[in-house]
Amino acid sequence: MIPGVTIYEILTVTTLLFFIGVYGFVTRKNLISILLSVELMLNAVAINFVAINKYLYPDMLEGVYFSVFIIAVAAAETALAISIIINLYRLVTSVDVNVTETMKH
Amino acid sequence: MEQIIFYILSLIMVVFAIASVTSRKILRAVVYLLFVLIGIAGFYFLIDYNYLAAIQLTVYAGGIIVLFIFSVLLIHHIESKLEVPSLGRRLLVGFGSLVGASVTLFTIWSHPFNVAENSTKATEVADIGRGFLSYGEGGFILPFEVISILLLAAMIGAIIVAKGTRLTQKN
Amino acid sequence: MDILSLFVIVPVLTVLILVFAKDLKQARTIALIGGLVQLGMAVNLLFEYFKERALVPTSESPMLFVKDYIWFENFNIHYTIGVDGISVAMLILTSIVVLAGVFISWKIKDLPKEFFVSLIVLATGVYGFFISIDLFTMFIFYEIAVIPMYLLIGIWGSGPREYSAMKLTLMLMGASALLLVGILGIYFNSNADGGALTFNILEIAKVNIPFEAQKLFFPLTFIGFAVLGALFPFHTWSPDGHASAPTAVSMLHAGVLMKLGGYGIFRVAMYLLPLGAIDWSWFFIILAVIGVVYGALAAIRQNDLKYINAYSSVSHLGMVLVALLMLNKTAWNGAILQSLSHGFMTALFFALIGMIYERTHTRDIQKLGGLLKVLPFISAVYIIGGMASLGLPGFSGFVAEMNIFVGAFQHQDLFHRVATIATISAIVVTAVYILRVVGIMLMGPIKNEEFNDLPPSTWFERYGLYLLLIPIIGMGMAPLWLSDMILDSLTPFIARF
Amino acid sequence: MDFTYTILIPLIPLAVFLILGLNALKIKENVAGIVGVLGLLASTILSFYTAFQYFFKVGKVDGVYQTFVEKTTWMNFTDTLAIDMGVLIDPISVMMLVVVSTISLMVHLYSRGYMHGDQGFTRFFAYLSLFSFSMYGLVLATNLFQIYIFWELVGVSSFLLIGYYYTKPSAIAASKKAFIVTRFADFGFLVGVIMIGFYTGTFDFVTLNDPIALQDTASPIMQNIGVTFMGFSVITTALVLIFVGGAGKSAMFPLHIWLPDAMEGPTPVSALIHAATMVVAGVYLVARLFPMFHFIEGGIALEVVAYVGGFSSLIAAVIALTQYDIKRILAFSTMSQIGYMMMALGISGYGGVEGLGFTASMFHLFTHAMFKALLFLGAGSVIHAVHSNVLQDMGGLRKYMPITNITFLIAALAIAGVPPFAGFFSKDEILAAAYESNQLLFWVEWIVAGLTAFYMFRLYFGIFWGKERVYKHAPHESPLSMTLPLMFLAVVSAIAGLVPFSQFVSPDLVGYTTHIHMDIAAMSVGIGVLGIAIAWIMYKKETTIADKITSAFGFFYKWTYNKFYIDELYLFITRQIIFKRIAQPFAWFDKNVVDGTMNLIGNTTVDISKKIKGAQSGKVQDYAFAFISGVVIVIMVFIYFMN
Repeated sequence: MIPGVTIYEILTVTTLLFFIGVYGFVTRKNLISILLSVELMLNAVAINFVAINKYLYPDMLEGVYFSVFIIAVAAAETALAISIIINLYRLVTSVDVNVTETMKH
Repeated sequence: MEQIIFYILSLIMVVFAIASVTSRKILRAVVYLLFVLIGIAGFYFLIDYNYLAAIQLTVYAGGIIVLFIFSVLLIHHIESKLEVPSLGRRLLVGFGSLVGASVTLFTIWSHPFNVAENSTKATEVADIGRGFLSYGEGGFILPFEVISILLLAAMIGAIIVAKGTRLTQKN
Repeated sequence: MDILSLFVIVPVLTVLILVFAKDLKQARTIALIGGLVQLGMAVNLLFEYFKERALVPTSESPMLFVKDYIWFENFNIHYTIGVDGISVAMLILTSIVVLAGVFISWKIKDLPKEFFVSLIVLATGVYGFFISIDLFTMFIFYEIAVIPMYLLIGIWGSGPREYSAMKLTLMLMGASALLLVGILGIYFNSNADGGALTFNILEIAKVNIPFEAQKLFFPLTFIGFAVLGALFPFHTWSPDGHASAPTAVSMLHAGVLMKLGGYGIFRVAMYLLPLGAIDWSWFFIILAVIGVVYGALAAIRQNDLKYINAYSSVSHLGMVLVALLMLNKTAWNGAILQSLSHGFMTALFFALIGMIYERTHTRDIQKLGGLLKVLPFISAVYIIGGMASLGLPGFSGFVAEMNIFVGAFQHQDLFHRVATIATISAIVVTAVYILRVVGIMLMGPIKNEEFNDLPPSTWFERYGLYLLLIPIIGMGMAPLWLSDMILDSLTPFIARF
Repeated sequence: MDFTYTILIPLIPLAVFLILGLNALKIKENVAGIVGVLGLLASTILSFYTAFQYFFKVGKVDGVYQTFVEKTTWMNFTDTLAIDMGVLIDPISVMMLVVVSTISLMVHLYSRGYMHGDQGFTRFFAYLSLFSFSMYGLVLATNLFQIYIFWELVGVSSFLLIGYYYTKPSAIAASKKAFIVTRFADFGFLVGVIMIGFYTGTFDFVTLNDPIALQDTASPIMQNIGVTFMGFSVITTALVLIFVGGAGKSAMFPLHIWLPDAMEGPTPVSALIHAATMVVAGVYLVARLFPMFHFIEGGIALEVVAYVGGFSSLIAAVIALTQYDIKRILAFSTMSQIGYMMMALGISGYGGVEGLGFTASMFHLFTHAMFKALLFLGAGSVIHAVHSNVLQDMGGLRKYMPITNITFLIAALAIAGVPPFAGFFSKDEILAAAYESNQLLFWVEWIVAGLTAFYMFRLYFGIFWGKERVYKHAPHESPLSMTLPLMFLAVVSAIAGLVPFSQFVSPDLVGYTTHIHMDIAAMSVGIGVLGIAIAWIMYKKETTIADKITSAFGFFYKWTYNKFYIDELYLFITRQIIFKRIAQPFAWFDKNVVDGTMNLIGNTTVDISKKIKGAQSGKVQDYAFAFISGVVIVIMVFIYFMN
């Protein structure tokens, strides 16, 4: 619990972060940038877990556990995503989502 | 004191987040994201979860960002600029995000949170470790193990995918 | 093994063996043997039916050879099969047309194995449909019959085949959606008198489904089947579909598949929802009579042989629908005879059109002429078919149409009278378009020098034609046994009205 | 007496038809001819044997001719209504058997010569056999439906024979016209038959024609006599409709247009079908149902028959005056003579001498069949020699074709009503009957008799006398196979009038004696001779009188020459109205409106799906945005509306 800071303020910050992530996710065309935005969103959510755990249920640690899981999953996901991106780049020499649409066919 | 630090951190996070999603150079975007992630780690420190802050720093700031930078370096010329989406799209999505944010904020602010006052219980790393490894009631041993397998699988998968064609061709 | 299930098993076995066929020769031989076995079974069934019927009168058991296997217990879905005189007649029709179709496709060029497989899968669906007593099983067989059509037209067709195949499939699928709603409606009302929900037609026939439900579900079921029976204005798939389809498929489609419509209407919509039928008959009579006159008139102005035949089918099948809606035994008898007769005739026509097209590479009657001189056999059969189609005595069409007219005339009110007279007037128009084709295409001078040395008909083509001609003439010459068999089977139906 | 064997009379030609028809391409000409002739000979012998048995041995019991019926059920409509097939033996059916057999046999014999060397010889004989089969079946029919069945079969054999020269466009058109016009008439017939079946509960002739039941309103067949349609009893309506069918086949105005065109067929066919047998089927049909026509509502339907017959005979005779195609002249003459028969039936009463009209009609049918067949066969012989149908190409042929000349003259005298030839007796009876019951019709027919004599002799003089033309090949007499039937028929035409017909054929089956009505005979012979005399003056030598008269009557001549433009009227109705204004729009409507609607539904679906497909871009970002927007919207809904 941070003295002088209410949960509202924390959640406001995380909400802003989350929607900045959304904005980036939708507007960006580059796959790596999209992945960056996803990371932003994931972190915003992780903070939420932690903050709510601390402010509402300080005696428990579930929020922390989930944050750890999120971080772990994010790490795995990023590693895999980047390997895919690199492989894709080899194939089509581009990481633009519009170009990679050819995969649909 | 903590209040001021929080505000500074918040400001840094939001500003660099915006910079990260709008920057036209990918490497800068990654660096801006690094700042955001460090800000989050600071936030964890503030909130007195030191362990989490440490993980945040090592895994995110240390691992993931490095991965990003490597891949960016592999794929892009450092000076190459990202394509900017059309103004209409940016406005539309920006407006949408703004509406979404305001709706969420409105919901948050109008919700009476039942804040538990006066809890001073310090969090120890040992507690977290015990929680992860407990197989009693409320224990997280199963998800913990699943995550470890997931990480392993992701690792192998990443190697295979990245090595790609040659491995699969042999089969 | 019961003799009815064989009608599903034999085609399935044929398909399984066909999968191993290597080339056209093997494929067609297997298909031919399969077709012959089916024809044999159908004829055998006829005799068995007569034998069994002599012991068990219709009043005791409307269906014979009934077998019942539980299929999906939770919804009380059974695989229930059985036949009465109507289904026996339909089975014979199917087996003959399938065999004739195999003969006509004797020299199919592309993908022969796949072609015969699709053809026989279609036949399986039709056989299954005619023997089912369970609504759900019936519906499944219906779908089995309709789906291969898309492939058959889409792959082996000619002209704008994809458009036609798509149109046909979409319209029939749309219809089966309506039909499914209708069938489910019947199902969920089948416990109206207490008891369990059931799909069994014979069980449902004992239940008094409330009038409101009948009124609601009759049109759904009726239209669902009538689209297949080319009810105006849902007939438009038929000219395009037939024009694009390969010969054997047109034969099977017009000859057999379209009969599913009339049969389904009779067996499901009218038998299970009699009050709905009475309530709605005026409306559908109007549509059907329009179809009769309109199909005939539209046929006058067509130049493509297949279009002429397709519109003529609209007209003839319109008569089936009119007759069904007249709600008396004579007209129903006529409707069923007309279904059979039209099945044979239209299959014959499509076979002939296929042969003519194969030789001259055109179906435009304005470009053809004097074929009687160069293709005497085919032309003579065409004339005979034409005479049968315009209801000449001595052929099946006459027998059927007379029953329809006499039956339709039993109603004394002005509405039915006008409908009847309009329907009868179609025979004049039919004569006009048949003679137009005969006059332009078969008679007259030869319009194209190349036609002088067209190859004559081959033995398998002749077998196919004979196979179809025999029942047409047989029915026309000695209709008594057939019409009595059908009349007898109609008693449970008339008891519902 | 068992007349079951008469079933063989139609079945033998059917067998011949099957044999020849199935092997039309294999059987040689002379074999086909012999098989055909022998088959028909067998039928003819059986017919004559039947006639002998019936009229002289077993037919008459207590002075009344009995009706013998042998039948079997062919198809059941309802529990009470069924179609039977069988044979019905009574005076008129036996009389018709004789007529059909005689003419058909003669035509078969004649055709062997006439069609010699034709490519489709076997086919021709197959068709002839088919026709004989159908005609016998029609004659022997036991009920209305059976007669309808064979009616149609006769129609189709007529169609096949008219279109025999199937590469000739005019023959195709004529065959189509004949079939469709008679089919249209049969539509009326069929409705009439169904009405009779529905309202009386039977199709059976014996039941329907029972005079006692017809006069008793309580009898089952009269149960619906009270049901009316447009002021008439439904049964009267039905009878009129049946007469429409008969009028179609017998070429009564206004359904006569097919008959002149039907002359496109080979001449023996014209003689057999379009002169002697099939075209009188309408007369036979009315005669078959005569008791019904007579008793139902006092014979209103019969009056229709009388006036239609009378008018047809007049109009046909007038048209025949101006035609040049010799077969068409004979065709119009046929129409005119059938009009006579119809008229005679129409004015006839029922019992005893009252039934003179009926007897006369049947008598005229009999004699007319003989001399008209002779005329056609003679015309065929001429055409065979000259290779033309047109009167202008002929003249002076008497020197080249003596037998044809004499036989033709006998037939012409017979049709003109000159005693003692057959036509005189039958025509005299008709006129006498008309005189008794309807003066107007009598005078009409009297004038027609004069016109007939005139145009027949215009034809005769035109062919055999008049100016001699230049022929490419010198005309020669036809071979014996053709002249033999001519001579036989000439003999019959000369003496057939002496048969005491009223003894055998009368509506009430009793029989009575007639005598020649001297006053009427004098009048009819007078006008006949006058007609012949005028023709003699105008056409025996080449004169210009005809041309002068023609120009004097300019407008009227043009109308009659063009057959009063009735063909053009029909053409206008079918081409312009039915084809162009009805069928064409229907086809258009189907292609564009009905199909268009269906396509519109399809295309709209496709368009919508394309638009939706645009949204379904495969871009995860767009999905995510949509998803998040959706979530936001759902939350908003929850916030603002759920609370």
